[in-house]
Amino acid sequence: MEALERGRIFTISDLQNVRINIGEIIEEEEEWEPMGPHPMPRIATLRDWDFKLLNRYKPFYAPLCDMCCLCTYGKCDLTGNKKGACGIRMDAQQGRIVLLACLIGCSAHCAHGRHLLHDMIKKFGRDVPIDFGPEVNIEAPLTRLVCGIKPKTIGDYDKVLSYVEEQIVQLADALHTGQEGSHLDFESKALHMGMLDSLSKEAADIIQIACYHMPTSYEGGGPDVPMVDVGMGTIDTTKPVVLVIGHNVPPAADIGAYLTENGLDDKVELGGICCTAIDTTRVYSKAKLVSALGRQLRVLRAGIADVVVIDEQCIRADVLELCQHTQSPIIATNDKAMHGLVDRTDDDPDKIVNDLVSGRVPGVAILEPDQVGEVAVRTALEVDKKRKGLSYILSDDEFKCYVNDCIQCGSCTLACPNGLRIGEANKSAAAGNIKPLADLFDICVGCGRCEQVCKKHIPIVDVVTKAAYPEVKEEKGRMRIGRGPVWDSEIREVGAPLVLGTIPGIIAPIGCGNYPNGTKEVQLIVKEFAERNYIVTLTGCMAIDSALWKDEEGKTVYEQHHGRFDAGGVLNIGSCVSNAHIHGAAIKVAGVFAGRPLRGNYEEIADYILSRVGACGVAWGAMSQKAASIATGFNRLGIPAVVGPHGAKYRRAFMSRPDRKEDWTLIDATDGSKVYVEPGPQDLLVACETVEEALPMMAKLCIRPSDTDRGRSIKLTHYIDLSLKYLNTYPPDWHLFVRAASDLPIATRNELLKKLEEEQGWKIDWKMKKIVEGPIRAYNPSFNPTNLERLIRRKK
Amino acid sequence: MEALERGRIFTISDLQNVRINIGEIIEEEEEWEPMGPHPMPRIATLRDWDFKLLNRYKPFYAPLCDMCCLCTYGKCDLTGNKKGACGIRMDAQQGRIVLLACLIGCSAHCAHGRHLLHDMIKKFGRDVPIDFGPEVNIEAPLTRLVCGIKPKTIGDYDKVLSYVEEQIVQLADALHTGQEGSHLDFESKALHMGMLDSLSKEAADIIQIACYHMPTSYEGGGPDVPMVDVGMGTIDTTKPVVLVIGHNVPPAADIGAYLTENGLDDKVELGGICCTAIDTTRVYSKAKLVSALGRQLRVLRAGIADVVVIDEQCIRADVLELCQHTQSPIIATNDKAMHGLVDRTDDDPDKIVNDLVSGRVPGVAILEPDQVGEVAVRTALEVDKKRKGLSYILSDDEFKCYVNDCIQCGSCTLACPNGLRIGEANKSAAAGNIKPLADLFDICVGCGRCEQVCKKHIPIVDVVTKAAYPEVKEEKGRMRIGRGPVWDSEIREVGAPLVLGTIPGIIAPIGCGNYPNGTKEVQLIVKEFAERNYIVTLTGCMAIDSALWKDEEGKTVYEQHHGRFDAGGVLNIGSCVSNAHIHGAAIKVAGVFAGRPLRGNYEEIADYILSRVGACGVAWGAMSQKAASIATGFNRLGIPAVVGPHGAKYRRAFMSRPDRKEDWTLIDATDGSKVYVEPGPQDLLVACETVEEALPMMAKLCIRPSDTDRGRSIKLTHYIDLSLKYLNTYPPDWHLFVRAASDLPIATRNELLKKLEEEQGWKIDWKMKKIVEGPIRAYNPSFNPTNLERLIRRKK
Amino acid sequence: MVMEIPFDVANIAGPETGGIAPPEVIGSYITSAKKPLLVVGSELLWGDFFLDIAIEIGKKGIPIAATGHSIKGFVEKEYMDNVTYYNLHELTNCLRDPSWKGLDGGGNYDFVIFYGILYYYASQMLSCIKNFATDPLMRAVSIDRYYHPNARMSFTNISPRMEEQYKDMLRKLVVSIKR
Amino acid sequence: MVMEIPFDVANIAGPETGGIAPPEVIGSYITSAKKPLLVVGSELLWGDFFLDIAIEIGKKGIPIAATGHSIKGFVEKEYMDNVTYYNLHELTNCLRDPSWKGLDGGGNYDFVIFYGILYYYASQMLSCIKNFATDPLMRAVSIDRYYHPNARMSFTNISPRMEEQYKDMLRKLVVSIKR
Ligand code: SF4
Ligand code: SF4
Ligand code: SF4
Ligand code: SF4
Ligand code: SF4
Ligand code: SF4
Ligand code: SF4
Ligand code: SF4
Repeated sequence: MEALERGRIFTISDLQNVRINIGEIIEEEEEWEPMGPHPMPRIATLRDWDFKLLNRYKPFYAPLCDMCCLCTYGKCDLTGNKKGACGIRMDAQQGRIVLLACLIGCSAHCAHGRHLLHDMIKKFGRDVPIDFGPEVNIEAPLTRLVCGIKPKTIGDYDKVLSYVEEQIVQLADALHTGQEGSHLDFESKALHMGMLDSLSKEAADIIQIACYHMPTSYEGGGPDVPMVDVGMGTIDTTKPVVLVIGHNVPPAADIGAYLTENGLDDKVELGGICCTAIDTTRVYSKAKLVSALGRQLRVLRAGIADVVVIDEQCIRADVLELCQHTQSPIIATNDKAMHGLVDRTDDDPDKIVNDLVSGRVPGVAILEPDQVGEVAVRTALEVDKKRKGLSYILSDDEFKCYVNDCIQCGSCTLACPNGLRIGEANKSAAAGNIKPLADLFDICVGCGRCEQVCKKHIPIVDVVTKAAYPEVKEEKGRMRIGRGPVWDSEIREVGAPLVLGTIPGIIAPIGCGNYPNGTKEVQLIVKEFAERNYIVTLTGCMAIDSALWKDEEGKTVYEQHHGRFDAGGVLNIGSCVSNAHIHGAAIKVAGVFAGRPLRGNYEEIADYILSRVGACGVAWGAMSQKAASIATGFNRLGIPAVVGPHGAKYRRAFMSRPDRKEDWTLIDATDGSKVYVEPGPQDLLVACETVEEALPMMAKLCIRPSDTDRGRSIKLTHYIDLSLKYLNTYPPDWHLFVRAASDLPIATRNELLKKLEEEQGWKIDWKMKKIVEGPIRAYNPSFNPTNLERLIRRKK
Repeated sequence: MEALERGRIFTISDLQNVRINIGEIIEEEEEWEPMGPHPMPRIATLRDWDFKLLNRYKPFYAPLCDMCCLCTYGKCDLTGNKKGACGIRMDAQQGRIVLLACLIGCSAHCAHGRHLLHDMIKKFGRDVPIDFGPEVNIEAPLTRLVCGIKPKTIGDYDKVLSYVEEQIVQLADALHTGQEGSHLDFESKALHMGMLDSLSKEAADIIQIACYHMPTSYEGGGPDVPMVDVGMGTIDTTKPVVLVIGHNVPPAADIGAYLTENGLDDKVELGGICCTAIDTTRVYSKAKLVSALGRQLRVLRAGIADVVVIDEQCIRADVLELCQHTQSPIIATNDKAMHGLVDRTDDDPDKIVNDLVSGRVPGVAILEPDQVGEVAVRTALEVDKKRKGLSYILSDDEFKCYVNDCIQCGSCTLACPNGLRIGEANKSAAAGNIKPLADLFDICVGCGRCEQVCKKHIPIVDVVTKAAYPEVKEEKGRMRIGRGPVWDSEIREVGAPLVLGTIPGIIAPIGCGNYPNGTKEVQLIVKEFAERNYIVTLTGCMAIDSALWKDEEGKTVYEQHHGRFDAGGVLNIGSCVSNAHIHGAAIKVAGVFAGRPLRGNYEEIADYILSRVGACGVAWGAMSQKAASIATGFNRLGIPAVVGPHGAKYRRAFMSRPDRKEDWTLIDATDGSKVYVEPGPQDLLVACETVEEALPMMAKLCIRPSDTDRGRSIKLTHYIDLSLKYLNTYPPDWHLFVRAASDLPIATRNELLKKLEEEQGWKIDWKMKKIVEGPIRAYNPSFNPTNLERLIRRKK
Repeated sequence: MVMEIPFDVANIAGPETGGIAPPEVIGSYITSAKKPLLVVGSELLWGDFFLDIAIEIGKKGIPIAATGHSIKGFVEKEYMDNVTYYNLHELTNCLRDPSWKGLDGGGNYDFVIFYGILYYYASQMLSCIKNFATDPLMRAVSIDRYYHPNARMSFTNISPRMEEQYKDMLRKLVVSIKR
Repeated sequence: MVMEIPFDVANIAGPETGGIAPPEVIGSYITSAKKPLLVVGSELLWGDFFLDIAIEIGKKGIPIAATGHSIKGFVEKEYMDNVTYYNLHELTNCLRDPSWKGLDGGGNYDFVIFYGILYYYASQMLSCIKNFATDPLMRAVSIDRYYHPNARMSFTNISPRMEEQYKDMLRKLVVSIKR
C-alpha cells in the first residue's frame, strides 16, 4: 500500500482494490478565516506576552506557609526567601504553588468537559451540531482563538480537550522537584493554565448546551430566559425531595427526564446546590435552586433531602457522614468522587432501590448518568415515607440547652476561618436575645470547623440555623436561569459604547461563596453597578447568592433589571463553566466590533482587551482552586479581577506600580511611538478588605487607555462617586486618569478643575476651561494602544 | 456525503466522486490476541482490584503536616483526624496528598514521553518502527497490558499518551476541594496514577530506544552492552567540558552527534548528571557519567563545566545562580524548565554563542534539540579558553579560614535534612583532622540547606568537598550502559526458576539519591543480592551510585557480575523511564512463561505477579514525586518496594497485618477453596531505618505463596541468613513461612525443626523428619493462588 | 517568650514566628523606628475609641495609610493630616520594594504598624513583609487584638469581654511611643 | 512550656506540638502508663551506654521493640527478655490499631517511648500516633537527644558536646521510672 501523508488531499481514483479502515474522517475545513500566528499554543508560545504582563504586573507573593513539603528532602524552611534542598527560593516556590492551584482548577474544568463529552457521545453520538441560533455566529470564541478550530459538532471537542490535556500534563511536569527556578516562568505557566481553564470551560458548556438544548439565541433564550426559585424556603418538604450537588448535569438531567416521563413533576421536588443546580434549571424547568455552596452543610444538616445525588466538585467531603445522620441515602454518580461507595452501575434498579431504602447501604455509586434518574426518584418516593415527621432542626429545648452549655471558651472563634464570635452570640441567646446568633447565619460560610473543636460538643452550625430559622424557611428569591453565550447581535450593539467607554464597563461576579460578610454584599455589588448602567454578568455561586435579597418591593436584582447584554443588564450567564462566555463576550468585542481576526490569535486579542475592553471580574468569595485558575485565565486575556480579602490567601496577586513610569509605557500602533499612559487597568488581581473598598476599585479597574474623553468622563464619574459614597473621600489617584478637561464630567467639571489646580498644581486655562499643564499625557482620540511591537502599522 | 462510522470497515466501491482527506490511517489491526476485559481502564475500572490490595495492605498514614493549605478556607487544622472546612478528614487528606505526589511524578514521565514523541516525529516521522531485535517479541508489555495496543511504530504512542493524559487530568480533578471523601478512593486513584506512570515510562523509553537505536537485542545489546566511566574523577578538565543535566536526551544526543560530525569526540568532554547522562551513554559512546543527583550541587560548584545544558527534571532550581558563580553559561532546552532565560530558538547560532561567550547573558533557552549541539559545543570551546586556570575548589588557606571561622553553633545541623554534625567536623578539621569532614562527603546529600543558615557564611558544601577532594578527584567507577528491555528469551530461561523460587527473586534498586548513609549502601545492596543469585536490575541514580565503589581487586559490581537477566546478574536497565522494563519483565513472566493473556488484562496479571513473582523494588534514596508514583505503580502490579527511612515522609505506606487471618485468605483457583496463607509479600511499601534492616526485609518480601518447597527453602535460607548476618538474630517470623519440612534448607533442616519444636511448639515427627502440626497451612504443590473469584476454574 | 495560639489556630507559617509583647515593649520598639508607617484597616471603624488611638499615633508624626474603607472614619473625624487612602494589597506591594518612594516621596519605610485590619488579610501581608522585605529589613508589628505570628511582635488574642483591657493596652502603647 | 526549635528546623507540623520536659517529668509520666512499650532504633548502637539504659528500662518490666538493626546490640549484650525485633513502620502500623494484640498477645499499649531512632523517621511515626491513635488515646514520648514536636514530651536538642549531660538525663530518667 502506498504511504499516505497525513493532512494531504488524497484522491480516491489513485487507489485500486483497496479497503480503507476509516479512523477519523476529517472533513476538509472550509477556510473560515486564515490561521493566526499561535494556534494551540504550547508552554513557551505565548511566554513573551506573559512576560509583558508580568513585567507590568509583577507577581506579588504573600506565603500562606513558609515551608515546602513537596518532597522527602523537606520540609524545607524557605522563610526570608531562603533556598530549599532542591535550590528553589520562596518566590519561585510560591509561583509553583500558584501553578499547582491553577492546575487543579483547570483540571476540574477540563476533566468535567471530557467526562461530559464521553457521556454525551455515548448518548447522542459525535455529531450533535453546535448551533446556538440565529444571533450567535461566533459559537466558540475561545476555541477559535486558542485552538484555531471552529467546532461544528461536539465531536470536534475531542481534539480541543486532547490539546488541553496534553498541555496540563506538560505543566504538571513543571511542578516536579528540580524543574523551574524562576518565579516568572512559574507564573507564565500559571497564565497558560488559566487560558486552558477558560478554554475547558467553554468546551464543557458548549457540549452541554448543544446536547441538552439549553437556552441560546433560539426562542426563549438570551434576555428572555425564565426565572427560577432560589432559597432554602422554596422546597416543599412535604413532598419527596431529591437534592443534587455538584457540577456535572447529566445525572440530574436524567432525574428531571424521569420525573417528566413518569408524571411526577409535581409530586417530587428536584432541588440543587451549586452549579449542578444552575445547570439543572437550564434543562428542567421545575428544578429549584436550594442554595450556593456556602449553605451546603446547613442544607444537608437540615435534612430536607430524601435522596442526595452527588456528581463532582464542591461536594462536602463528609457528605456521606452527613447524609447518614439525616438518614438520606446518597448516590455518587462520578468516578472522581466515589466516597468509598460500592459501584452498582448496571445493577438491577430494584435491588439498588431496595438496598438504599432499607438502609442496608448508606449509598451507592452509579456511574452511568442514565441509570440515576429511576433509582434516585424511586428511592426518594420510598424514603420520604420513612422520613415523614423526622425533623433535623433543633427543638426549642435543645437550642436552649446548647446555648446555655456554652462556656464562651473561644475555641470555636480560633477555629473559624472568619473568626466569628460564637461564644458571645450564644451568651446573648442564653440571655434571651437570639439576634446575634441569627445574624451569624448569613456571615458564616458553613464550614463546620467550629464544631470540630467545641469541648462542649455544641452543634454550632445547627444552633445558628435554629436561631435564623424563622427567616430562613421563608427565604425565596428569584433568579434568571443561565442564558449561556452572549449574542453576537448584542455585541454589535454594545461594542462601540463599551470600547469607547460610554457603557462604563462589564462587571463579572464569579465563583464561590467564601464572603467576608455574607451574601448580601454580592447583591450590593450587582445592584450598585447595574444601576450605574454597567453590564453585570453573573455565574456560579454569586449568581445564586445575589438572588437571595429583595428590595422594598420584594424584587431581586434579576427582577429589577433586564437580562440583555446591555447597559444596566443583570445576566445570569450560567454555572461556573459558563463564565467562559464572559471571555467570549470580550473576545467578540475585538472580533465582531473591531474586526480583529480571532483564529489562533490569542496574543493580539488579549492585548486588545487589556487596553480597550473595560471589564472587571469580581470573585468576592473566591475559595477554590477553580477560582484561582479562572482569575488567572481572565488575567492572561487582559481582564482584571478583584477578590475578597480571603483572596490574599491565594498567595499571589498581580498589581502594577503606577509610580514606575517605565512600566506604563505603551506603543501607539498608529506610528510606533511610545506613550506613557495612565494606569488602566492598574491591577490584574487585587484583594479588597471590604465591599466598600471593592466598589470604587472595580470602577477604577474598568478604565482603559483607549477610553474616549466622553467614556473616560463617565468612568471617572462612577469612580469618584463610588469613592465618595463608600469611602467618604475622593480617590487619591483620580487625577492620574485625567488627560484633558473633556475627560471630566460636565456637571462637576469646574469643581474638579479647581481641585486639580489646587491639589495637584495643574495649570488650568479658566477661560477656555482647558488644562494647560499637568496630565501625564494629552488626550489623543486616535491613540491606538498596544503592547506588541509587531502590531505597529508603519514603523516611523 | 454518507455518514461514516468510526472503526467500521468501509469499502471504497460504495463511494463515487469523493475526495477523502485522510486524517489518520488506522491499519486494520492484526488479531494478535483477543482483547482482555480492561483495555484503557478508567478511574473506576480497576477499583475492585485496588480495594482488594487496600484491604490487605491498609493505607498507613504519617502526616508530614497536620494542616491543609490547599484552598482559601485554610489553613485547616486536621490534627487528630479532625475535619477541615470542606469536610475532609486527615486520612483522606493524606490520601489526597499522596495522589498529588503521584500526579506530579506521573506527569513528569508522561510529559517527558510526549515531549520526546513530538521531537522524534518531527525529526524521524511517525513511522519509526518499534523493533527490539530477535529476542524481544513482546516489545511493550505495559502498553499491551494496559491499553490493549501492540505498538508498531512510535506514532502508535500518540493514542497511548492521549489516554494517559486524559486519565491524569481526570485524576487531577479529584484533587479539587470538595471531591473525594474517602481515603480508600484517593488511594485507588493513586494506584491508577501509578499504573499510568509505569505505562508512561515504557512509552518514553520505547520511543527513545526506537529513534536513537539504543541497545536492544540486536548485537551488542542486552548482557553485552559496553561499560562506561562513572565519577567526578573521569572528566578531563583540561578539555572543554559540556555538562548535561536532566532526563530528556535529544539535546544531549545532538551534542554527541555534533561532536562526532565535527571530529571533536576526543577534544571535548561530554559528561552528564542523572538520567540524561545515562541515556546519553546509550546513544554516544564517549559520554561520561559524572554523578547521580546527589552530587549535582557539588559538581556545579566545582566548576568543571564550561557549558551546562539542562533539559527537564532533577535540575537544581538555583542552577542559573550556581553557573553564574563559576562563569559557566547555561542552555535551557525544555519549556518546563526555562529559568527565566530568553528563548533564542531559531536564532542565529553565531549570535547566541557570542552572547554566551562574552557573558552578556548568563544563559539562553533553545527549545529545538537539534539546535543545541552546535551552540553548546562551540560555546564550550570558547568558554574553556576564558576559564582556563580558574579553580572553584577552595584553596588550602580558604579551607583553613572557614573551618576556623565555625563557631559550632549547630544551625547547620538543624537545617540539614540528615542532621549532619558539621560543626563538630569543622572543629576537628581546625584541629588538624580533616577525616570527619571528608567522611561527610558521601553521607551528605548535597542539598545546600546548611549554607542558607550559617551565620558565619561558611560555604559548607565547598568545605566538605575540599576535605574529600583528594579521593573525589580519583573517583572512577565503571557502569554497564542502560540495556533497555529484558529479552523474552531470557524470561523463558528464568521464568520457571523465578516462579518456582529457585532464583530467589528480582531485586530492583531504583531512583533517587537521598540515602541515609551515603552511596556505599547501594553498592552493598547490589553486591549482597547478586552474590546470592538474585537478579539485580538497576535504574536511575542507584545504577550510577552503585558503580562508584570497588572491591579489593578494583572491580565494581558491574565488573564482578554478568549482565544477563539471570541468577547473579547485575543489570543496568537504564534511566528512570527504563524501569518500566522491570514491570515488563514481571509481566512477561506471566505472559511468556505462564501463558497468561496480556492484552487489556491488567488485573489478572497483577494478581499473578502479586502471588507468584518474587520481585522487590528498593528505592533507598527515594526523594521525588516520581519515586512516589514509581513505587505506587509497582504496587498496583503486585510488586512490593522497600524505601529508605526518608520514605516515611511520603506520608503513606502499604503494610499488611499477618495477625489478621481474614486479610490473608487467598482463593485456590483450582477449586475455589479459600486458603489461609503465609504473608507473602507482607508489605507493598515499607521503610527501613538502616540498610542492615533492609537487606533481610527485601529477602522476605520476595517470598510468595506459590513458592515450591525447594524455592521456599532457598528464599528462607537467604532471609534467615541475612537476618543472622545483619541483625545477629533469627527473624521472629521465619516460622510463618514454613509449610513443611521440605520448605527448610537441607543443611540446617534439623536445627530449624528443633527451633520450631522448641520455640513455636510445633509437633515434629523426628523419624520421618516431618512437621506434623504447626504451620498455618500445609504445602500443596498444586496450589493455584489468586485473589480474583472470576479466575476460579470450576466452582465447587 | 510566651507561647500563644494564632487567632486563626492553623495560621502557623513555619519556623519563624513573632513574639508577644506588652504595649510598652511594642511602643518602645516603634520608638526605635527611623521611618515608621501606621497601616490601619476597616476594623478601626468598630469604635470611635480605636479611631482616636490611630489619630493620636498619627499626631506623633507617624503617617497613616488608611486601607479598606477606614479612611471614612478619618474623614468623619476631620483628621486628614498625613492620612492617605491606600489599598492594603497595593500598599504591601509597594512596601516590599526598597526603591518605593513612600507616601511622602521621601523613600520607603523601615517599620510598619498594622492596626484594625481583618486578621487573615493582615496576616498574609505581614507574611509578604517577613519573607520578602528583608533587604533592608523592614520590621512589622501588629497592635490588633490578635496574636499575629507573621508580625515581629503583637499582642495576645484578646476576647471581646477583655475589650476594656485592650483599650487600656492601646492607651499605654500610645504613651510609650516617644517621638 | 519552653519554646524549642525542632531538631529538623522545619519539622513544624501544625498547631499541636509537644512539650519539652526534664527527665524526672518524663519518667513520672512513663510511670503513669498502664501498658508501656519501649521502642528503640539504630542510634542505640551509638554507644554501649545507650544500650544499657534501654536494658535498664527493660528490666523495669517494660517490653522492648527493637527496630532498625538495634536488635544486634541486645543479642550482643545477651539481653533478650521481652525484646522483639520489629520494623518500625510495621510496628507503628500495629500501634495505630486499637485491636492489635501487642507483642505479648495481651492487647495494645497505651504509652510508647521512642529512643535511639533516626530523627525524621521517628518524627513521622510519632505523627501517625498523634493523629490516628486517638481512640483510645495512645501517649508517646521521646527520650532522644532531639526535640520532637510530634511527641507529647521530649527533651531539648542536645548537641554532641553536651553528651555527658544527656547521659545524665538518661540516668535520671531511669531512676524516675517507678514500676
Ligand atoms: S505547605 Fe501546607 S501542607 Fe506543606 S507544610 Fe505548609 S501548611 Fe503544611
Ligand atoms: S521540593 Fe524543594 S523546597 Fe520542597 S521539600 Fe523538596 S527540596 Fe524542599
Ligand atoms: S467552642 Fe463551644 S463552648 Fe467554646 S465558645 Fe465556642 S460554642 Fe462555646
Ligand atoms: S461553620 Fe460558620 S461559625 Fe463555624 S467555623 Fe465555619 S464559618 Fe465559622
Ligand atoms: S462558584 Fe465556586 S463554590 Fe460555587 S459551585 Fe462554582 S466552584 Fe463551587
Ligand atoms: S481543601 Fe479543605 S482542608 Fe484544605 S484548606 Fe481547603 S477547606 Fe481546608
Ligand atoms: S552553621 Fe556555620 S558556624 Fe554554625 S556550626 Fe554550622 S558551619 Fe559552623
Ligand atoms: S548539603 Fe549536606 S551537610 Fe548541608 S544540609 Fe545538605 S545534606 Fe546536610
